[in-house]
Amino acid sequence: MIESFKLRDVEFKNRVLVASGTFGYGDEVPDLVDISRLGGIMTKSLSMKPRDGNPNPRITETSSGMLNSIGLANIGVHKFINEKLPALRAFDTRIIANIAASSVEEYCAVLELLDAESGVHGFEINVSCPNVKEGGLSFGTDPALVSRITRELRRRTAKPLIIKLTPNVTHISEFARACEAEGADALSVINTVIGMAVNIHKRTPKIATTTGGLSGPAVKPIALAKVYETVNAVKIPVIGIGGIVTWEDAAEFLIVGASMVQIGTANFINPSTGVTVAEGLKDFCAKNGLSDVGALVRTLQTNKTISVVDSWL
Amino acid sequence: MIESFKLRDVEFKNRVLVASGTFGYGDEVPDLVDISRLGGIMTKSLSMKPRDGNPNPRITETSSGMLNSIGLANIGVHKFINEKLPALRAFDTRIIANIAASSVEEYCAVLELLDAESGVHGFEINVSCPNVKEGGLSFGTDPALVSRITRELRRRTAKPLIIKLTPNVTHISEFARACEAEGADALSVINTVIGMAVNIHKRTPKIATTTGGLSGPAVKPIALAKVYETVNAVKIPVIGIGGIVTWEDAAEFLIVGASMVQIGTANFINPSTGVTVAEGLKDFCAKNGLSDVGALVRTLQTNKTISVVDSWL
Amino acid sequence: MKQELVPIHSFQQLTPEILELTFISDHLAATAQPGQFINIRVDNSFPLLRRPFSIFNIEGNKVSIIFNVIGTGTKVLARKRTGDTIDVLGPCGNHFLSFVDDSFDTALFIGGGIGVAPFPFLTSRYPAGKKVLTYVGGRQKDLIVQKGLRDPRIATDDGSLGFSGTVLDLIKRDLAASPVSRPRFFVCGPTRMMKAVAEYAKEIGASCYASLECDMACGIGLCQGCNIEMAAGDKKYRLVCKDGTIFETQSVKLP
Amino acid sequence: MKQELVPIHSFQQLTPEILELTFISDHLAATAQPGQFINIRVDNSFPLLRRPFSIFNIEGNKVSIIFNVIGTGTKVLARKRTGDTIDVLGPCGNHFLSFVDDSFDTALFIGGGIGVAPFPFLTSRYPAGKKVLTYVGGRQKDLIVQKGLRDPRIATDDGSLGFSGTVLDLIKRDLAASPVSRPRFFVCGPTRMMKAVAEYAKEIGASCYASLECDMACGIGLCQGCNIEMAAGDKKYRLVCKDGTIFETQSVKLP
Ligand SMILES: Cc1cc2nc3c(=O)[nH]c(=O)nc-3n(C[C@H](O)[C@H](O)[C@H](O)COP(=O)(O)OP(=O)(O)OC[C@H]3O[C@@H](n4cnc5c(N)ncnc54)[C@H](O)[C@@H]3O)c2cc1C
Ligand SMILES: Cc1cc2nc3c(=O)[nH]c(=O)nc-3n(C[C@H](O)[C@H](O)[C@H](O)COP(=O)(O)OP(=O)(O)OC[C@H]3O[C@@H](n4cnc5c(N)ncnc54)[C@H](O)[C@@H]3O)c2cc1C
Ligand SMILES: Cc1cc2nc3c(=O)[nH]c(=O)nc-3n(C[C@H](O)[C@H](O)[C@H](O)COP(=O)(O)O)c2cc1C
Ligand SMILES: Cc1cc2nc3c(=O)[nH]c(=O)nc-3n(C[C@H](O)[C@H](O)[C@H](O)COP(=O)(O)O)c2cc1C
Ligand code: FES
Ligand code: FES
Repeated sequence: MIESFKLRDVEFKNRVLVASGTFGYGDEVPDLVDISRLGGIMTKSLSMKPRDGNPNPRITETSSGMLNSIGLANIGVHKFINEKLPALRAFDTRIIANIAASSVEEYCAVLELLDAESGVHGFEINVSCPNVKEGGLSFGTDPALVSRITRELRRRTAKPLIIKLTPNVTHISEFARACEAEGADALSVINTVIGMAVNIHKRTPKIATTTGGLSGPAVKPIALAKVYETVNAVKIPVIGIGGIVTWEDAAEFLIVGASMVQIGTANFINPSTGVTVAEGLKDFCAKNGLSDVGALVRTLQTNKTISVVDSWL
Repeated sequence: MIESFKLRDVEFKNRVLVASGTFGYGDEVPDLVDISRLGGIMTKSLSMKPRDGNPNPRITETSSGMLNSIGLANIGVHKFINEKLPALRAFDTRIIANIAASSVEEYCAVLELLDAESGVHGFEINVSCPNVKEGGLSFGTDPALVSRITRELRRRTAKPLIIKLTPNVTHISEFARACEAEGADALSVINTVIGMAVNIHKRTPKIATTTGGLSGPAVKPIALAKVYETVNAVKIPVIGIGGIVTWEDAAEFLIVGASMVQIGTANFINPSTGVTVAEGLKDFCAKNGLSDVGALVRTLQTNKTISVVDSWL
Repeated sequence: MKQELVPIHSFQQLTPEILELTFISDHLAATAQPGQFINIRVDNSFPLLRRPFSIFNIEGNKVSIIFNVIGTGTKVLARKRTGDTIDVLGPCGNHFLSFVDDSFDTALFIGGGIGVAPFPFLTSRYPAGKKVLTYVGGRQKDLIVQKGLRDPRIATDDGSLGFSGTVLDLIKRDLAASPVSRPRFFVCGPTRMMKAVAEYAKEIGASCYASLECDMACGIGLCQGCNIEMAAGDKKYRLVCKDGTIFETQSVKLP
Repeated sequence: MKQELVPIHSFQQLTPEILELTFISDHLAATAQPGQFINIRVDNSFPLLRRPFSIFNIEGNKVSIIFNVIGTGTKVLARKRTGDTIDVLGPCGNHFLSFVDDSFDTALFIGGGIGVAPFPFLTSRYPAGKKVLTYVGGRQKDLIVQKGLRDPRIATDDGSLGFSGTVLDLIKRDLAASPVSRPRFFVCGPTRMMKAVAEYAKEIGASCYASLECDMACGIGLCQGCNIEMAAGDKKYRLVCKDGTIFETQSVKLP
């Protein structure tokens, strides 16, 4: 059974990765998870300087989901390189550094520092960050900025460059095409969906920042629709993320057209979800006479006789 | 206890309505629900001609939600006026006609027909419909079109005109402002969120139209965030919709700033949800020493010390 | 139609796979007809939607359904205990007796797997004078329910009980051996089986009524989610939950 | 730390409000320390996140927790049966014994309501030589658990059991009547109560360690969701699940 997938010259041993911000830097859970059975680890988003993150409360549970506003708390790229990377190099999996920043320059500077390091196999760029120079609006909702970030980063690395798109836009395909045009190697779809919850007794938001990011099974249908829109817009591989808990969930994403998947929130429930999802996909393919998990990718059969105009919701 | 709310000169006896497409034309459930205890009924979306709707399967359950692509199946405005409205006139509640159309002209024509009828107390305009002249893209994702629809309809009616916004846009506030500027009396927030689900054994979408509209508790956090964005952008009342099952859910929307709420998917589970939610809100206010349910509206206390820039997700 | 919280009276394991759940409802006992279904909220918050179940039988004010545990809803249901209450909405849908008239002589009740569910209740209410042949098919014997049926003839795919083969093969064999006069087929089961039976009925010039299944959000005509395409007529679609679940098979396009 | 499916051994109703659930785990029996918690997935799909529970006691390989039914998770848990398995991850967090040293003489164990949970286990493992006073407070007597505690002194807000008033009022009275030498407070309960105890400890120059509670998504340091603000030092926040749950109360800003 072939499970692997290649981006540029980097081979992932299987198509199941763990999502940024849901697995620490990869060094928190070794005794609970056999990391060598994961396709790869997307690190917690790294910024140039350490970030304390947002005040508490930072998380709250919702129906089949959770809201978070961690505020990209992280130790900063220097400490990551010095204190975390040496241990990560020993892991038999791919380490993709996820980068968050508040200016295009910061994205570039963080990437340059990491690009020089062995053991960093590629980059995932979190564009769902406030653009400090422009009053805090998210980079990820402006196609021109996402274009520019991709262009600048592409010039600076020959390693796989993955742009992680936000679902909080009207047409994600527009952003996907912009990234493809500027040389991105792949797209991660989706980051969290903006959401909110209220404590009616205190009449306060349930998380300190009022709104936060919704993740978990509740968003899986949204994520699948965004992946579907994206794979129909670009030729570069798409990494599906959003609400994956079981291998069946992952199979949905592959069938829709994702080349790989990431496990986020489910790691909080079962840190070894990635391993069981990879196993499940392998078994499913074996049972269906497929010799490569990749044979599932983009095998969705849609009803071509239903036109857009007919398909009013 | 004051429960009522007024839009123009139309008084709703309480702040809990039932959402379009989830309560038929209002005449399906009288023996299960005491309709006189509802603030109002938003009818199934009406178009000029009858619509068969989409092929089956039209619905599927998801984690704490459901996807639908009914295709706005409806009997058409003429049959509604002739066959449904006479019975509805006898109901002791407000009937708001929800209108869907595939051109600005159709919106206007349907509204004109209904505006002449007694027993139609106001309009809710479903702009999440494909614009047939423009290749099927949704009206609701183009601010200029939403503006134009509002302007044209406003000229044609003195009854309450409510525009129902889609959440599938980057900045719902932009649409809210456009509607307010053109004289809309209120905004309904939200319609369903685009989503998708896959049958991995057949490798087909679980609903015939591939993508559909996600509703139910899964979308409540998204709806609350959209209502929050909207109430901070306009002065006209906002009607909160999305995932309301209990009175506590409804209270969240009021506290965030919605003036009324609508019950959608929950009607499928308990057709009398609207009645129990209205009762629950009343009791909650009584217990909290409030003499008007409206005293809950927009009482959210947010942490002003957290700026947008700090609140990175 | 009513929504009520009803107390569970008992559970009975009918086969290693299939459970009968009995609860108390005066309302259903007084109003329900064979072939109708009830819509159960198995739990307060999860899963979200109600689950429809055929009425298996009614004795006094004891109403029962049968099910096998196949997913989230039936799993929760199987974990209930005697004395717990469940939230039941019903009776829903049309019923078999409205299709029982003088235009036929012999009824064939044909149940496939869990699709046997409506037939015990139908058996108990069926006009005494009219002739009935009852057939039950299933993949294997653990999926065959006989309770409440009159002299059921059984077919299993693997031959573990009764005739070895499909229930339609068995019917064909029986009807070839001893033809019946003016038959009408009443069938409930997997779509493939219902389609095959419907085709055979058409071949031999018999009428056939099938109780259809599909995903339902409301079960009472509110959501328009349960449409079935009509074979002809002015209406393109009808609702399985309200216009059905029982349809004359030539009137619809079976999916 | 391990994730395991463990069989439920028994349920015991400790008060009309509070249930003790005992399960079998060799792993926890061998590794857990007083004050640590376990994170339970109460069911396969609903609610989504695990629920943290203090280890109430360990005897042999029998591990127990106590809880009252307040929401979705505890409701599901209360419906489990002996023999069912539950998915347990643990032990998590730091523990009380790491704060037991020569710098104090008398420990005051102070539990508020269900916050009494860690103290029986702590009682059973506490160094034999050291003096302990145990206090339990609650709104009313149905919320007072005494099992596994040594001579607990009890306060209820409504006076339905023991002293009438808050547990802190009782402590103040007792300490005024018979002062103890070099006390250290170990407290677990509602935030308001812990804050009051911490303030009092500060007043009388005693040290105070509180086991904090907050919403947790993972319980093992992965999500960064359970931050608590530090009163001073280079780190603005620490994680309740990993750096705690037990903190010296002057080191943190209690919420
Ligand atoms: C009118 C009507 C009457 C019904 N009567 C009965 C009855 O008497 N007894 C009974 O057991 N069931 C009956 N059903 C089906 C029942 O309502 C449930 O859909 C079914 O038991 C599954 O519910 P669940 O929540 O356990 O499974 P889900 O969690 O909803 O589904 C789990 C998996 O099972 C599969 N599945 C779901 N529903 C079906 C189905 N109907 N057939 C085959 N596979 C399915 C799906 O592929 C899904 O992946 C009836 C359905 C209808 C519409
Ligand atoms: C480290 C740690 C140890 C814990 N130990 C125990 C223990 O030993 N025994 C025990 O019973 N609980 C303990 N808890 C709390 C427990 O984990 C659950 O959060 C709590 O029982 C509610 O779960 P639920 O799903 O039933 O309620 P939910 O459905 O999550 O909540 C229902 C409602 O209850 C309220 N609520 C939720 N959690 C709390 C809370 N912690 N305090 C007060 N109100 C709340 C909320 O307002 C919510 O609206 C501990 C928590 C932590 C963090
Ligand atoms: C607590 C939490 C923290 C997260 N932190 C980050 C982050 O630092 N960088 C990032 O790109 N995405 C972050 N994400 C988003 C996830 O990587 C993922 O895109 C999202 O949660 C959807 O997947 P899921 O539904 O499987 O969780 C975070 C998500 C959660 C729940
Ligand atoms: C089955 C179904 C049909 C719907 N039909 C319509 C419709 O015809 N017109 C409309 O404006 N909204 C329609 N909606 C959207 C609802 O009115 C509501 O905005 C949405 O479902 C979110 O609310 P909820 O989560 O409470 O269901 C429909 C929703 C569902 C689930
Ligand atoms: S299931 Fe809702 S209309 Fe039939
Ligand atoms: S609960 Fe996840 S880090 Fe503490």
